[in-house]
Amino acid sequence: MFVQKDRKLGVADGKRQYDLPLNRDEGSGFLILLIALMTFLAVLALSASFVLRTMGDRWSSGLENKLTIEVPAESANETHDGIVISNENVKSLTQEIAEKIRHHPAVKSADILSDSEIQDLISPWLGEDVSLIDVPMPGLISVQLQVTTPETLHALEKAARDISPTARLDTHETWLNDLLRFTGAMQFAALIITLIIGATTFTAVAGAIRSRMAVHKDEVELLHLMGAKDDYITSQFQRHALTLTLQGCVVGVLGAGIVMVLIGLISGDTGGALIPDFRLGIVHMIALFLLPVAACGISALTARHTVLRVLAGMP
Amino acid sequence: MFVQKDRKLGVADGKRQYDLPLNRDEGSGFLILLIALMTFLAVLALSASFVLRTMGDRWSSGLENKLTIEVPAESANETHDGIVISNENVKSLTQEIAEKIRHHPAVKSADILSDSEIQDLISPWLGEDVSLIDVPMPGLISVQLQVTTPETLHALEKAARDISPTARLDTHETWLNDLLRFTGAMQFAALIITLIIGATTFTAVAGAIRSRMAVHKDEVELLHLMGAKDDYITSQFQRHALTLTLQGCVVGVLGAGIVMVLIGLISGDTGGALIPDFRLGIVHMIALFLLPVAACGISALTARHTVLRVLAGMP
Amino acid sequence: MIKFENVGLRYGIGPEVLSDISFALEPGSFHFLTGPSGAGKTSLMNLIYLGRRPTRGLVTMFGQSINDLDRRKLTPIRQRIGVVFQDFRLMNHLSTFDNVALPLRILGRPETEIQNNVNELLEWVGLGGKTNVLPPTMSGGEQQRIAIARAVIARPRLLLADEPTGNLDDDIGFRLMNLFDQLNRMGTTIVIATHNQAVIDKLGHPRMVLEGGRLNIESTAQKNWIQKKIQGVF
Amino acid sequence: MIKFENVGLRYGIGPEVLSDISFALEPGSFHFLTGPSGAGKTSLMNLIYLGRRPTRGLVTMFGQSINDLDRRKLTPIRQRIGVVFQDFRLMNHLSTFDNVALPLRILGRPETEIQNNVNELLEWVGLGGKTNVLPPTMSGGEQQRIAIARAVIARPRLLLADEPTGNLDDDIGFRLMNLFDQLNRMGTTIVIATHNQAVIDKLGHPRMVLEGGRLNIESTAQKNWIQKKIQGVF
Ligand SMILES: Nc1ncnc2c1ncn2[C@@H]1O[C@H](COP(=O)(O)OP(=O)(O)OP(=O)(O)O)[C@@H](O)[C@H]1O
Ligand SMILES: Nc1ncnc2c1ncn2[C@@H]1O[C@H](COP(=O)(O)OP(=O)(O)OP(=O)(O)O)[C@@H](O)[C@H]1O
Ligand SMILES: [Mg+2]
Ligand SMILES: [Mg+2]
Repeated sequence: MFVQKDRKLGVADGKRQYDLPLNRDEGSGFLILLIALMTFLAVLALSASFVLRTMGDRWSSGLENKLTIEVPAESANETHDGIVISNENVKSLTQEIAEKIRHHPAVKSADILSDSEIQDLISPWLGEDVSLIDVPMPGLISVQLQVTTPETLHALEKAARDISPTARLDTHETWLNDLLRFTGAMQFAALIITLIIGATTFTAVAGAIRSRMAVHKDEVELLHLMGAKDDYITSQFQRHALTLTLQGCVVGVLGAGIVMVLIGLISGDTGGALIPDFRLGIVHMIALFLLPVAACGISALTARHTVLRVLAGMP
Repeated sequence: MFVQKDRKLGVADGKRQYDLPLNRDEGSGFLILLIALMTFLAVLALSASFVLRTMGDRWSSGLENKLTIEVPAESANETHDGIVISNENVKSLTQEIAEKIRHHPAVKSADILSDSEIQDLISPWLGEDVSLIDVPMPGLISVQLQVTTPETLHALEKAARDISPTARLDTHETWLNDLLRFTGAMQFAALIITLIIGATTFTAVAGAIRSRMAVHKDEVELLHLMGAKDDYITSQFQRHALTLTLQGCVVGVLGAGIVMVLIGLISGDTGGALIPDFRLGIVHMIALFLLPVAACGISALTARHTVLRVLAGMP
Repeated sequence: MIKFENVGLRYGIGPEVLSDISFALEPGSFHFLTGPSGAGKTSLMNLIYLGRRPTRGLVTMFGQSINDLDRRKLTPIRQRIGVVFQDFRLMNHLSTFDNVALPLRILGRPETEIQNNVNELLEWVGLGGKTNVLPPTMSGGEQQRIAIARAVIARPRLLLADEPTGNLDDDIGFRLMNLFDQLNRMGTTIVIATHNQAVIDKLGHPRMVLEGGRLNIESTAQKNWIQKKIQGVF
Repeated sequence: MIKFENVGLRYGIGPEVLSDISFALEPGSFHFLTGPSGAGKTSLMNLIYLGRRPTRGLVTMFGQSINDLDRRKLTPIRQRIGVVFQDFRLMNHLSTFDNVALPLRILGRPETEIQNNVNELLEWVGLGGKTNVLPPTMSGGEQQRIAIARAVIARPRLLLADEPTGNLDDDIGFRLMNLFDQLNRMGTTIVIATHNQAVIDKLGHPRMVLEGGRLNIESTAQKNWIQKKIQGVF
């Protein structure tokens, strides 16, 4: 898979790398492949998680910060069927809620809809010809917010309910909540997958080093018996693990980059505000680049630790 | 990781399994882990791809098949700024389009909106007080379709443009197109990932068997020189590969099942029609269960083939 | 039984390690194979037990010319040959018992027969108390005895032993040579490569001497004079 | 220089392989270690080259008691010992040259010095034409000679050789024994485990005999009578 450098000893050029045939082990290419795949998936999963978060943020904030408070013409207070409240009563309750809400810091404006406006809204359901005076009319307040946050929504709902217990908030966007929930679940899954991948890579490297230690136990023991210092042996394994991980990471990151560009090409020209491009912020970029660096560091340390522990067991 | 059965020979109970120490190789647990992870990811990716397809289908078909055709009051034909067309002209063009469209097989109904209906739609932008006669009014046709397909939309658009070149289709659902495009990209990514995973597993098993062959080359050669038939040797590797893959697959499928249930719990009670549950059809279930079966079959065959090829190289 | 005609062997692109080797082994014969270190003794054995095909020349085994025999047809021939390798080649993960039982298992013999034969033989070579021990925890001489037991357990029609007493003291060494002699009397053809002059002298079988890639067979008569002289000393 | 006092060794929960071993090796001495197969020769060597710690007893090496010495402190002691293992333990992926050069590299010697010394020694043991060959493609005797060359290349103060001539013909065997003798005259303490009676008789150094886990040292005087008798024969 990779060009194997000639590590043959006996050439007096000081380039001696290994006394142990680590780089000739059959499993090396395989481990590189595994690390590449893990890095590939981790980068994709992490990116997906970032993109999902950005998407969720934009969806919940970027859409028009509008909502409607409805004060129904029925009060559910006393009986099951509810008591019809007089139109005047509804109007005064509505007025009261609007007054109260206007002072909330997140509220830009809160306008009570006039009867004709309400009729416009209702006519599709009731028909043009029904006279407004004949039916119990709900009160409607059109609210414009600075930003939509769950806290604001809760505060507004509570304020409205304090005055009219049957008051309802309508964000026009229940489907958005569904979507946000879905995005959240996906984000969670992506993070879990990243973690699992990280743990697996760690285990894989530790396992590979341990297995190489086992395969070359006789040779390591021989070096030890000849008076080689622990460092002399450890550094060979360490360098080996580092090389493998580095190769794997480079391949993995490159692969992930290509796939991300591909996905970007396929979905990128949507142009809509709803789906953000697969463009990541600088912070995310740094996080993604720290991934391989961390992987290399961890695997070098893992190798060192594993080998030292085996050496400590030798007399 | 797994309880290792006692394969010790010399017990005359006919349970002899291996002459080669395959099951004691350090790499076994590691390979099982890898296969488990691959299966886990493959099942998740495949499920995600199924769910995304279902979601996309439901989104594009399940929403109300409504659209509006707008015949603007300006014609962009002659000059840059456009010429204002008289209201009567607009009305006749609109009438013409509606007539033509009604005969399209996918169209259920096509109603021309009355002036007052248009005023209801426009009033939020222009204000209640503006007299309709003062402004140039566009013609609007509300169309109800049997099903929304890109072909139908194109056909309708063409029909409208033939009559009024500036006519515009408004599906109310441009964001949905964005979403569908996004889902398509995700689905594509999921399939690519599944394929990559499959290829990796195949490579991994082949690599592992080849590496075991290399590690045990002397022992295999010894058996061969003692007069062991090729089958005697091959079957040991084959059984070994099968066992490993089976263990890995069981762990992977179980893991994936747990994660899917978890995701279901987190996102499942959305109840909305927009996001379908993470429930899969029977066909998908079968596809998902064929995955490990195929994996086992492939790895047994890979092992057999790999070993036979090495044996053929012996005199 | 075994006939080599103008056989030559080279490894890769190296020089010919063996050239123009011609000899025939009669059934029931017993030969020592000697020659300086690196002369090609192990290489010649390799050719006889079909571990390698010769680079040139004709090889006939048990009446079959193996030069253009199919791979699969070699298997039954191999099953009739027992080999003691110079470096033992024991299976390190199998117990002494299982190592020795291996040839019988490959032949598909019933487990009760295996049990009896193996235990008896292990007792005979002085490893009766070590049936369940793994080779890496045994001394050099003990490992060599396992290798010898494994080679003879299936009563091969041809036995090749490469330096089988290099790690053994004279007592146990002669004891094993007697085992070979006994097998030989029961009809097994035997070739033993060894540097051990004492053993060669004592048994007095004809010697095949490898030198510079060529093979000479010295008759027994030639050796008898020296042998007598030595025996007269003690 | 090396002193064992009431040393005992057992492997795992097995019986004591060595019990109450007490001896002292003077600097510049030369001993043969003999005993039947499985007597514990390799095990005793293992204790001397610090491949194992004894189960009981006191071991003093180069004036230091190693019983409660820190692991790291053993490294310089090990660097002063050369070992020829019974099973060679060559690095199969390294060329003959690199195998022999290994002890010098561990000591961090300059590459030019390594180049000269190794080539000279390889010439001497008859492997001059095989410097770039890998051990698995060499004959048993050639491998043994690499093992011997590796053990002596760094001029150790103590040399242990376990059956170093088991795969060698008498010519090259005596030649290597002469090498050991030469080293001994330059001050190296030597212990050689061997079954080869001819070698022991010819060199006539005192024998340490292991039998039933106990050690007896036979003086040279005792052997002289037999030796003279044999020499008189030829
Ligand atoms: N696999 C191989 N590839 C290349 N050369 C080889 C191989 N095996 C042996 N040789 C070379 O062939 C020659 C003969 O080797 P062989 O092992 O047959 O000698 P031998 O007579 O058995 O010696 P010894 O008594 O030392 O065991 C040697 O020079 C050796 O280096
Ligand atoms: N690692 C080990 N674990 C358990 N037992 C061992 C181990 N090494 C050696 N023994 C046992 O200790 C005893 C002495 O073995 P050792 O190798 O020291 O004998 P030796 O004198 O060198 O014999 P030989 O001449 O055959 O090489 C033997 O019975 C052997 O089975
Ligand atoms: Mg040989
Ligand atoms: Mg020994």
